[in-house]
Amino acid sequence: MKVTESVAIDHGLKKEEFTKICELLKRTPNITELGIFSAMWNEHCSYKSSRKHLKKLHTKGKQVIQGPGENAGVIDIGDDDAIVFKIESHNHPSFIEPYQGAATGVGGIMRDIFTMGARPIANLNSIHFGSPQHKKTKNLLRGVVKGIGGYGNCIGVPTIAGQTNFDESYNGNILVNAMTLGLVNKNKIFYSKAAGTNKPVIYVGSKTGRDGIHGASMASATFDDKIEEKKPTVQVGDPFTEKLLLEACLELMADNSIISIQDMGAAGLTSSSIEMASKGKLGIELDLSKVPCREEKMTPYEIMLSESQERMLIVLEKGKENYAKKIFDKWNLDFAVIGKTTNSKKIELLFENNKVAEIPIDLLAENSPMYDRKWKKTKLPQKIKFNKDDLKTINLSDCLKKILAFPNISDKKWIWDQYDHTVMGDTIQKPGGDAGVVRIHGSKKAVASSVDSSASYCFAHPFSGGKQVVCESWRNLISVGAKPIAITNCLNFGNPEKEKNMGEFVECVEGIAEASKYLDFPVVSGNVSFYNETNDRGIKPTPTIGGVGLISDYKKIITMDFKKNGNIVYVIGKTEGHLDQSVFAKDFLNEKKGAPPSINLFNEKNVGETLLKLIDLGLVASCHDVSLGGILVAVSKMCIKGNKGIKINPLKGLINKFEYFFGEDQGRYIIEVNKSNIKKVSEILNNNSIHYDEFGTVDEKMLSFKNDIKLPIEELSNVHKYWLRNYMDS
Amino acid sequence: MKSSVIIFPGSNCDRDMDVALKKFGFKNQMIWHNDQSIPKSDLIVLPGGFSYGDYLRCGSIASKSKIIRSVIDFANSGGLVLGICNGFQILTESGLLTGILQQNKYLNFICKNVYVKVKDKKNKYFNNIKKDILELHIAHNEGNYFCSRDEIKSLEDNNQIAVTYCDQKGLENDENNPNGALKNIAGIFNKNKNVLGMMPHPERMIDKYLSGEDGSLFFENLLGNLK
Amino acid sequence: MKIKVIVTLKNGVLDPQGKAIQQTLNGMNFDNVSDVRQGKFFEIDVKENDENKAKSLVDEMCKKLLANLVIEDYKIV
Amino acid sequence: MKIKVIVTLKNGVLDPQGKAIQQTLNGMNFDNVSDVRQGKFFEIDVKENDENKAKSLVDEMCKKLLANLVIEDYKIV
Ligand SMILES: Nc1ncnc2c1ncn2[C@@H]1O[C@H](COP(=O)(O)OP(=O)(O)O)[C@@H](O)[C@H]1O
Ligand SMILES: [Mg+2]
Repeated sequence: MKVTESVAIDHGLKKEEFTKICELLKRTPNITELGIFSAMWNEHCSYKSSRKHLKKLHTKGKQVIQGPGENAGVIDIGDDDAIVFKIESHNHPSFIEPYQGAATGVGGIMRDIFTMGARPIANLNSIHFGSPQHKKTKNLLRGVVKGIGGYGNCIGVPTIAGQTNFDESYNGNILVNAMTLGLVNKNKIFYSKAAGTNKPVIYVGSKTGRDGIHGASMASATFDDKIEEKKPTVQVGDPFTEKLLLEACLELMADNSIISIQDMGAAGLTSSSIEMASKGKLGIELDLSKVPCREEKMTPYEIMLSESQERMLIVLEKGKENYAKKIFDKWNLDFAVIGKTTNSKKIELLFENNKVAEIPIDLLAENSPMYDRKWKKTKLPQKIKFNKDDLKTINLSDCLKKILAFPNISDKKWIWDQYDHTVMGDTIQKPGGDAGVVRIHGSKKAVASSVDSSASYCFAHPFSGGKQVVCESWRNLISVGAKPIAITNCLNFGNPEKEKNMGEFVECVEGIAEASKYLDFPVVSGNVSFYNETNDRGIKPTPTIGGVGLISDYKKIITMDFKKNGNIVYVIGKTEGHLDQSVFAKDFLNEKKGAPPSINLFNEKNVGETLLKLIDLGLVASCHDVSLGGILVAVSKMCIKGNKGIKINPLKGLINKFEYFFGEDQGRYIIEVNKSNIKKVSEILNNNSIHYDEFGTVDEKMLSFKNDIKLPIEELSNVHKYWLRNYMDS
Repeated sequence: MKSSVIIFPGSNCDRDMDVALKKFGFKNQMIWHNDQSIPKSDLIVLPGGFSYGDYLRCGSIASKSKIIRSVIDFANSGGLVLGICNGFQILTESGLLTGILQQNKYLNFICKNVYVKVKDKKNKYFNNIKKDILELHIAHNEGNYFCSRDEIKSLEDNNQIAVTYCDQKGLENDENNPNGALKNIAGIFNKNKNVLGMMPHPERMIDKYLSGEDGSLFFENLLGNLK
Repeated sequence: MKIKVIVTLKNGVLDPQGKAIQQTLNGMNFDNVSDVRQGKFFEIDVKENDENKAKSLVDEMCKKLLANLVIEDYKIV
Repeated sequence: MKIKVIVTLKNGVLDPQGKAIQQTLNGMNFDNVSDVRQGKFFEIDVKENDENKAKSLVDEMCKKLLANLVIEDYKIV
């Protein structure tokens, strides 16, 4: 096939980019080479729109062993143990084929983790769907949940937490972000950087088929009504083979045979081989006739761009081939020596004894385009004036019941019951708490993890929203008694070629950077997903943050269920009553305007660290951060979980009860304290100048507030627990 | 006491079972499915997971593996064979136990704690357990037990039903049946009661900081019988 | 040659998946769907040119692996 | 009337189940099995006596629910 500008454009390259390729190469690329350029230069692999801004992220810290740039980030958790973790998007494929799209998303992120030598120990997922009324939502949700479960359950890694959100901005672009944590000995971490020339390059795992050719370009394109035509690019996952691959790789890694290893993810053999060579400042030569193929007559172009799943590329020490082959034979996986490292600094491809491609590596990696796209700042919206007289007519009980059954507030048990969350025998905190917690096998330590996003806040004011998500993640970890260590981020945005979307991206990143720096909560890995747009309608900006924290003694973890009648309940952190962008304002009053709550990083840090101290001293019986819905929703969840009630004290001062109960001011937690500890707790809070309200007393199975609310917990529980199940069954 | 846990490609509760057996004092060894024979053991365990991806039917492919011959011989000579979850599915597919485990009635994978009623105590798995109702944990997509009318009658007549799903008080009805299993069956024996297959995972119930502790009773009793 | 096999649940064996599909179809306004049964389909490529021999081989495979005769019937088509 | 449908994976789409079954059959000494592909079979009972009408209804069901045309083909038999 003759390569022309129009062929290049069909490959998703811009006219100028094609001209630049020809200039750099000093000739026109052949079709295989063009395919390679298009894969490496698209947004998904080159980060051409985001690179400039991602540099602003705070990525260093005492416990950071590996920051962004590798397959995943690595943090030190003491005693030679390290945690490898990352989050990744699989949005586009999941919209087209929810089961396989979500399943292969989970498979892909797990490979990123075990590529580094870590055994996966926990999965999380953040999933966003369109409005529940939208005709596609139910099937997409069902398919995605089955896909996530289907893959993770089969591998035998527990799914310990997640987040599920509905908003009409996702009607045409759902989000499926999958996160995995792995455990590794910090002296036995494997990297993708190749070293040494003339070392054998090994292909292992499944055979290569014509799957998902140009999947990486699809991930960088917007949808339109002709989406059906893009269908063949979806891949089918084979979790069984991945499980074998996991065990085989870990078995091989016990020895010192591997120089570098890289999974074949987006853009398959192309990006994996080029990244290894590029990082090692080497060349690589591959004989594509040796690649195990599933189908007949596959061309070099197809072999290089295939996105068949469950495959790995390894640079091995010379002479270890037979040793390695035995291991892969035992696990019944393909194994082939397909090439070698060279000092040419080029990628050279052979096929049936002909040279079919030759490209200097730096043209593909370092010299790939980088754009400084135009972007627009979002002004802080004006404050909404709520009519207090109108509020007075609202019945508090009815309002609370309604909010507890809102799609975004309701219980997500229907989802996580379908995820194996107990396999591996170390799950201390199952889904349903503020963060999932798994024990480090055979030790006293445990790690906590949570995924969070707040698209509405980010949409209203991206900079505040970016800061807020980081803080929410920090709070969720603290709420279970974990010391926050580091985060990973999945940045889901619309079309970066539009100034508004690009502005949302830039400001969210800046917000994330500021909060994570202040809190010493560095970003160690992440992923960007642009072009979440259908027919010109983009999603709300949705940065997802996955946080990881450490618990030194798992027996000290805190859960959110109220424990004992007579215990005192405090709200710690100050409540101003910020209703703009709250669930109450947006979904109950239908007032969508206004600014998100502001973040005070000093308070955030002070409150969080002090609370950790209280927990460590054993003074806290239960704890929950105040997030969506405000105080009353948070307290109701604690009641429902503990099957206990609460008698709420009359409010002090002049604050309006709706503002107090439903405001979404940040930096707050609810804690339950045994009467005998009250003095100590208030002393510590006072000494740290932390504002707190004595909110109420744990009571027998009734939530009550003066004459305004008298609700049996069973009634609250019923509205909260069954919205999702009823919706899925209807 | 020696136990052997057999690992099939795709098993994923093998380590959990190993941890549990060792915690209660078994000398456990892990056996690879391709091995021709099993070293001398007092107990053989087929662990949970997704042997061969659960492709075709759960347990069907594993039931054709080389090692199964030795498991069958061991069982026929009276040795104790325990199959948990996928292990139970392998036992039915290999003919050591009657019936089949179909997809859950509500079509979803289920992971949660359940209560089961111990239906027979004249066997080495449950004989000295004081409680009649145990809290255990299930995690499966195909746990919906089914067999023919004649077979169920014979299971009942010979007291081969081991455990049934129930509520905290022992009530066995549809509401407490998580997967649609015939007669709420969660586990059954062979005729001689040396082979037990059950869907619930006792190995996930050996720590109060995890899902609970009733699984400990099961392992303690088993060990007591083999001492 | 390629031999095709259909494996279906025996009459009287509950088919929850079929039931669920039927309900979904009814919900999608295919009101006159009164029953759905789901089964499996296999296409087996056997290196054997004699059709009868190929079929008898596949018959054996069905008995030994592809169908569980407790609940399933099979048909070579 | 009862309409039968076979849904199969498109050519070239990975069929992990089929692959595992083939390997198992080979292991059981059915050496000359060179490929297995697995699909689904549906038997749909439609309250409709006109065969053409029934088939065209089922065709619509396939497109809308029974097959995912991203990776599957269907055939009404
Ligand atoms: N997709 C999912 N997968 C696993 N767990 C989920 C999922 N969605 C929600 N959850 C769990 O449900 C609980 C409630 O989630 P959420 O409402 O976001 O928490 P919060 O109360 O902190 O705002 C959390 O424990 C979360 O882990
Ligand atoms: Mg929380």
